[in-house]
Amino acid sequence: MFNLTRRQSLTGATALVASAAMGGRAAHAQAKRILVIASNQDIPNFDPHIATGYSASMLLRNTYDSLVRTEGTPPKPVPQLAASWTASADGTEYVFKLDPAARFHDGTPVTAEAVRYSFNRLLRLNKGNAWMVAGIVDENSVQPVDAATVKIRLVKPFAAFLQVLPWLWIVNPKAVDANKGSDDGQTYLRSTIAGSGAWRVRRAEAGNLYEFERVEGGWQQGGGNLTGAIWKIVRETSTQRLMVGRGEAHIAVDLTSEDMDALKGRPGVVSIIEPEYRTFSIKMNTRHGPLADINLRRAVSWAFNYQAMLDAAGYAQLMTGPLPDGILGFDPTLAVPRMNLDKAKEFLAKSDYAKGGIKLVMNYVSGLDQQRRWGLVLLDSLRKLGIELDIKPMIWPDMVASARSPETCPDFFPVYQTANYGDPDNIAFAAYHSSRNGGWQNPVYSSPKVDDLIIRARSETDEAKRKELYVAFQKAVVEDAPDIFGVLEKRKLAMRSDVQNFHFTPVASNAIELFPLSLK
Amino acid sequence: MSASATPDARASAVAARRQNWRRAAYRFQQSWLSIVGLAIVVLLFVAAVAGPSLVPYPADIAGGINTATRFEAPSIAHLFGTNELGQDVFTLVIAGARISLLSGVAVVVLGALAGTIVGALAGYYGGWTDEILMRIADLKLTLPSLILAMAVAAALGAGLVNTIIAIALTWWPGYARLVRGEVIAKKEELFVQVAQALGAGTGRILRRHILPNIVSPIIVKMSLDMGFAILTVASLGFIGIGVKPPTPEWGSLLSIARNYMPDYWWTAMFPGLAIFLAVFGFNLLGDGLRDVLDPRARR
Amino acid sequence: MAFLDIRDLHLAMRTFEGEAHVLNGINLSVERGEIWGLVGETGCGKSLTGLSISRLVPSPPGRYLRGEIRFAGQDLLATPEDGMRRLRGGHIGMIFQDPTTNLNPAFRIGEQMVDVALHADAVDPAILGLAPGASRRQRRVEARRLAIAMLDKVGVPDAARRIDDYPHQFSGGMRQRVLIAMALIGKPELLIADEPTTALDVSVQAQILRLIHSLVLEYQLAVLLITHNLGVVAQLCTHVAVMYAGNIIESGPVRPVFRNPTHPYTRALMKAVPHATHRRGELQGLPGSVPNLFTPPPGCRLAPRCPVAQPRCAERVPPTIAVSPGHDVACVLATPAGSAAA
Amino acid sequence: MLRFAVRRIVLLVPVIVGLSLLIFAIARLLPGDPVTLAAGPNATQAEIADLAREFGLDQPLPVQYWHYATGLVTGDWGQSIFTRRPVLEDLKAYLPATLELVVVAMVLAIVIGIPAGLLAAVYRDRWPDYVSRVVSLGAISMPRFFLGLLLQLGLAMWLGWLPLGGRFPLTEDPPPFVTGFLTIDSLWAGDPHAFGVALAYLALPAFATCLSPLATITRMMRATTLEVLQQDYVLTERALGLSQRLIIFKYVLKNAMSSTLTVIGLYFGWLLGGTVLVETVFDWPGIGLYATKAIVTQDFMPVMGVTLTIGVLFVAVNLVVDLLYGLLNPKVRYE
Repeated sequence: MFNLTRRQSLTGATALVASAAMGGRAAHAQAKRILVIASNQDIPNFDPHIATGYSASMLLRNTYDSLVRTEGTPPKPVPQLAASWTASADGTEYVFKLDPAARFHDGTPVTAEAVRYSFNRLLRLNKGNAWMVAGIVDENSVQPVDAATVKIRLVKPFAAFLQVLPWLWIVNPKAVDANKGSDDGQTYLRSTIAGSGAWRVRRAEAGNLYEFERVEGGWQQGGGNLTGAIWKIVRETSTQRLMVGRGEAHIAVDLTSEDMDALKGRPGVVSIIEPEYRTFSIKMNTRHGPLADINLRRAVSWAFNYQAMLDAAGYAQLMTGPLPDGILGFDPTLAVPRMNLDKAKEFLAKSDYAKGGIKLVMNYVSGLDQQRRWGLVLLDSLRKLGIELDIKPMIWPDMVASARSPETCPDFFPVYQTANYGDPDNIAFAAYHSSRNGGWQNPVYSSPKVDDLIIRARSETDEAKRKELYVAFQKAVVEDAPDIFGVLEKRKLAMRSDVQNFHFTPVASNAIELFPLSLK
Repeated sequence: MSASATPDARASAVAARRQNWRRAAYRFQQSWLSIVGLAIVVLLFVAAVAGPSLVPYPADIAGGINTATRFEAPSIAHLFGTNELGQDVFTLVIAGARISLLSGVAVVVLGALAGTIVGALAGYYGGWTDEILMRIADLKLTLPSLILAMAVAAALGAGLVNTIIAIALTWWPGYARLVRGEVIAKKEELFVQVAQALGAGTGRILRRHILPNIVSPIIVKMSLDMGFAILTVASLGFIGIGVKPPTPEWGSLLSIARNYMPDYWWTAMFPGLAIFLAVFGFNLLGDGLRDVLDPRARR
Repeated sequence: MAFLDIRDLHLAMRTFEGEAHVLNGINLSVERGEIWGLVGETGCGKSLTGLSISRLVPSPPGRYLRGEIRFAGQDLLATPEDGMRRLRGGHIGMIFQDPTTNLNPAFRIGEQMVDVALHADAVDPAILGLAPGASRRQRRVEARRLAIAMLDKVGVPDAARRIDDYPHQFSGGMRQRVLIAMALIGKPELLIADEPTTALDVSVQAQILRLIHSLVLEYQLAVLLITHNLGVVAQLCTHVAVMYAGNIIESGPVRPVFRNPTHPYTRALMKAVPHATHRRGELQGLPGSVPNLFTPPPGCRLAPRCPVAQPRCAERVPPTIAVSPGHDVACVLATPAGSAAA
Repeated sequence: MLRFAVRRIVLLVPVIVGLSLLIFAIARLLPGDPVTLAAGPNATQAEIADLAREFGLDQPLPVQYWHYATGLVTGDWGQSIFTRRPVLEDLKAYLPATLELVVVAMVLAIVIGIPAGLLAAVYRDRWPDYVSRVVSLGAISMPRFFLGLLLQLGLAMWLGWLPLGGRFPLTEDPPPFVTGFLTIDSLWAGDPHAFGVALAYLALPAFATCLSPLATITRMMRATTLEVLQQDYVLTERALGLSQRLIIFKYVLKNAMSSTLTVIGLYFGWLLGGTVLVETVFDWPGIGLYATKAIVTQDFMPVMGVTLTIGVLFVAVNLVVDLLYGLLNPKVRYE
C-alpha cells in the first residue's frame, strides 16, 4: 500500500495526509498492539525509591514488581513477587514466600536478599514512598530466611501494611551495585530500569512520550496481548479527550467532568466514572494569621458555598468530614458545616474580625483548573462575610516551600490527597498528624488529642475498635475546623472499547497496570 | 530666512502647519482601514472606561459566580454564553478590555521610558557609555523576548504588575536605539550647542532641549507597539504565566476555555476574537498614523 | 509634418490640492538632425514634455486633456502601451539627469545593456542582424558584443572588461557614457536627454556634450535636450524652446533667439546666465515666483511678475507670433516679422 | 568577500561571550531559589546546602560564571535540576523539531510573501493591494495561539483531515536520525509514507507559524518595492522599453529583496523564540515547549541553554543574511 515512488508521494502528499496519518497508523498499531495512554504528567525520574506521582507509579508498577499487588474494589492485596504470606497474630511479623520463577530483566533471580536490599535503600534515601513505612520498618526489619523466604518484623503494628506493599518496589541489587556511584545508584536508576516487571522502557523522550515493550521471556505468566504501550504526555485535557474520541489514544487519565460529558454516547468510547479515595480540601492556617481564630474558621466553613463547589466539580460528591466515603471507619452521620450564612455571621461576630474587612490569601497550583474554580467559589463565599480573597497561582514546589512554616503558609492551602492504599490511616496520619507539620499534606494543623487518636488507631488490630477510634477522630477534627472539607472527585477515565480486561480499582487507578490489558 | 520673526511669516507658518494637519487628516480619512482601526480603538477605550457599568453582570468581574447557569450557550440573557462557573462571558470579555488596554499602555510606556533614558544617556555622552549601553541593547535584541518575558514573569510570580514589568524589561532596546539616534542628531543642532555654551547642565539640556524634540517619533513607535504589547500580555496569560484569578484577562480566559473546545466553543471564541480585534484595531490605526506622520513610508 | 510634432498638448496632474494644469498647449516640431534645447525653470513642465513623448507620465495622476504627439506620423497619445514599448528603446532613446541613480546598482552594466539590446532586437531584428531562428544564447552573445561596441563608441575605455563591472565602479562621467550607450544601443531616431550633464563636473560636461554632438552627426538623430542651462544650449543646440509654467513662450533657431530674445521671460533668463546658482523662484529681474498651476491666471501666466505687463496681458492668453522665420514668441508686445520696422 | 566573511565570523566571538554573560546575569538577578525547589518537598537544610554545592551555587558569582562559561565551551551546559538530564543533550533532542518548524514556515513565508508583496506594490491601491494589506495586517494581529486553536478546531476536530498535534505518530518509529528534520530524514531513508505523515503533522503548526512572517515579508516587500519603483533606474529601464515583467521580476525584485532580506533574517531569529506558543498549542516537541516547561518549574539551566542557543542562532542567521546581502548588493561586497 505504501510502496510509492518518491514522485508519487510528493504529488500525492495531500491525498496521503488523511490516509497516512490516520488509517496507516491504525493498521500499524494493530499489528503491533500498542496501547496509547494520554496523561498530562511527565515521568522525570525512574528511581523506584525516589519517584512519586501517578505517572511514575505507572512506570514503576509496570517495570518493577513488589511483594504484593493490589486489585479490586475495595482493593485487596494479591500475590506478585510473594506467592504467599503469613502474618503473626499481633500484626508485627510477616513472612513472605517468594515466587521461585521471579527473575530480574537481566535474568538474575529475585531473592530475599533483593527484598532486604530494596527496603534498606528506600529507608536510607528516605524519599519517595518511604513515608508509608516510616516508623514501621527499620533497617533491621527485613530478614532473609532463605533465598526464597523473607521475614519482615514491624517496629510496631501497622494495620495497613499489606496495603502499602504494592508501592514498595524491589530493585536488582546486582545492577544497582554495579552502578552505585557516590549516590547509592540514584544517577543510574534515574533513567535505567533495574526491575523484574513485565515491561521495559523502549523509548524515553522526556516531556513527550515513554514507550514500553513487553519483556521477552519475562517470568510472569499470562496477561493480555499487548506488545507495547506508550505513555504520551498531553497537557490539555481536552486534547486527551479528542485523542480518545479519534482513536489516537486508547486511554485518557486526566479528564474533567466536562470532557466526560462531551464523550458521552461517543461510539467506541467507554467512560469510567468511579468513586475513589481522593480527597480535596482547603486547609486553613490554624497557627498564624486571622484564621488562627477558630471562630473565623468556623464562620468560613459555614459561609462556603458547597453546592457551587460541587457544581464546579461535576462528577463528585461532597465530603463529610476528613475521611472519604466508604473507607473503614467513615462516619456518614457526622455533622459537618454546610452553607448557612446566618450561622456563619454568628461565628464571625464571635471572632476578632466581626466586621470582616480583612484580606486573606489563598495559593493554588497554577494549571490545576479545578483548584482555580474552587478558589473563585471561596472568593465569592467570603465576600458575603466582607472578607476579600487574594488568589495566587504558584508552582507546586513553591507551594510546598510555603508550607514549611506557619508564617509562610498562606491562609488557605488547597490540597488533594490521593490514597495509595485503602486504609483510613493513609489520610488520617498524613493529613492531620502533627508530625507531618511543615509538609504539604499538613502544613500547620496540630492537636494532641487528634494525634493520640491517630496513633492509637493505626496500631490497633481489632477492626471494631479501630472504627470507633476513627469515628472519634473525625468528630475531633470537625470540631477544630482546620479545613474546609471539600469534595471527593470521581475518577474519570475514558477508554476505547477495544481495550479489554480493564478492572477498576479505587487506588491509583490512573497509574494504569498494563499486564492484564488486551487490544481487540 | 531672516524674516521668520515678522508677523506675516508667523501667520504663514501657522497656515502652513494648519495646511499640514488638514493634509494629514485628509490622508487619514482617505484610508478607510485607518478609520476602521480608529473605530475599534475608540470602542476599546469606551469598554475600558465604562465597561463595568455597561455590562449585564458586573458582579462577575470581581469573581462572582453562579454555578446554576454553567456553560449556557449564547442567548439574549448571555450574549456570549456562560463559562464553567456560570459567569457571563460577555461581561468578562468587556471587562478584559480594561486589563488589556491598561497593561498594553503600561508596557509600552515603561518600555519607552526605560529605553528613552538609556538611549538619551548613550546618545548624549557617547564614548564608553554609549558603547556599553548599546552593546547591551543589541545583545538584548538577539535574545528571544517572549521566552525572556516568560522567565522573568514566572520568577516574579503571577500578577498583572509583574507581567507588565517582565514584558517591559524586554521592550526597551528598540526605544533605546531610536532615542539614541535622535539624540545624536539633535545634539549637533544649534539650539543645543547654544544652551551648552550658556552653561546649562546635562540633565537640563536633555530634559528641556533634546527630549521635547524627539517626542513625536517615540509616540509613533508607541502607537505601533501597542497592538504587539497587548498580544504579548495575552500570550503570557495563555501560557499560564500571567494574571491572578479572578482578573478577566483575555489570554488567560482563552487558556482556560481551551479545554472546553469544541463543545463550549463560546468560552474560547469570544476572548480570542477580542484579542484579535484589539490588536488588529491598534495595528490598523498605527499603520494609518505612520502613513500620515512619516512621509517616507507614504507612497 | 515634422518628424516629431507636438500640437496643443495639455496635461493635467491630479494632486491632493486639486488638478494642476502642468502643460498648457505645447507646440513643438523637431526634425531629424536637429538638436532642440528645452529650457526653463524647475517645475515649468520641460521634463514632463519629454516624458510625455515616451508616454512615461503615470496615469493617474496624469491626464491628457487635449492635443497630440506625432512621432514619424504615429499618434503617440492614441498608441496602446504595448505599441509604446516597441517605440521605446528602439526608436526613442532617453537619458536622464543623474547617472548615479539611473543605473540599476544591483546588476552589472552588461546585464542591463544586453536586455535593452535584446528588446531593441525584438522590435527591429536588424539591430543584432541575426537570422530569425537564432537561439537565445546566440542572441545574448551578439547583444553583448553590440553592447561592448557601443561602450567603446561612447568612449568607455577597456569596454570588453568593464562591461562586467557594477555601476558603482564607474565615475559619474563614465556612468553617463554608459547610459548614453544604453540609450543608443537600439539605434533610436529620437534621443530625449533630460539634463544629461547637470550632475557632472564642468570638464566632464563638455566631453559628454561633445559625445552627443558627434552621435547626432553620425546617426542623424533628432535630439530633445532638456536643460536649464543656457550655456549648454548655446554650445550644442540648433534650436531652443523656452518654457514657462507649462507653455512654450519663445522658440526658434538658437542664434536669432539668443541674439534677439523677445519675451520678457527669456530676457530675464538670459540675464541670469552668469550666475551659476539662482534660487528657485527668484529669477533676475523678475520678482515673485512661478504661478500657482491649480488656478492659473486667465491671461499670460507671466503677467503677475512681468516688468512690462499691461492690463490686457491678464485678460487673455497672448497669441504666438513669428518675430522672424521660425522664431516664435507668445507675448502681446512682440511684433510680427516684417512689421518690426513700422 | 571571503575576508569580509571571516571578519564577520571572528566578530561573533565577543558577541557570544556577551550573550552568555548577559544571560547569566539575568538568571542570577531573578528572584527564586532553584536549589530549594530542586531539593524537593522533604529536603533538610543540610541536603539543600549539599545540592547548592553540587551545582556550584555557593561560589562567588564571577567563579560561577567562569564555571558556566568554561562548561559552555567544553560541552557541559549544566543540567536540569528536576530531571537531572544534561541540558545540551536535551537541546540536541529538541532543537531539530523547532528548526524544522521554523525553516518550513520561513520558506513558506518567503515563497508566498515575496511575490505577494511585489504584486501588492505593482497593483498599488487596486484590489490585490487592498486584499494583501488587510490580510497581512490581520495575520500580524492574529494571536498565534488563537489561530492554532481555530486550525485545530476546523481541520483536525471537525474535518479530521490533519492530526491534532505532535510530530509523528506515537506508535510508529520516526525515520533514523540524520538531520533531525523528519521530512528530510524520511526521504533520506526512502520512506515516502513517513514523509507524507511527517508533512501531515507539520502542516498546521507550520501554517500557524508562517502567517506572521508571511505578513511581515509581504508588507516589507510591498514597501521596498514601492520605493524601488520610484527609483530613477526603473524609469530608465522603462524608457528603454524593457517589459514590465522583466523590470519587476528581474530588476526590481533583486533590489527590493536586499532590504527584505534583513527582515527575513531578523524574523528567523525571532521565530526561534516565538514558536513557544505554537509548540504549546500543537504539542510540538521543540525547544519552545522545553523552555516553557522549564520556566514553569523555574528550572534555570534549561532556560539559559535555550536562550543562549536562540541568541547564537539569531546572530548566526543574521551573519548569513549579511553575507547574502553582500551577494545581492555588490556595493557592500566590494567595500
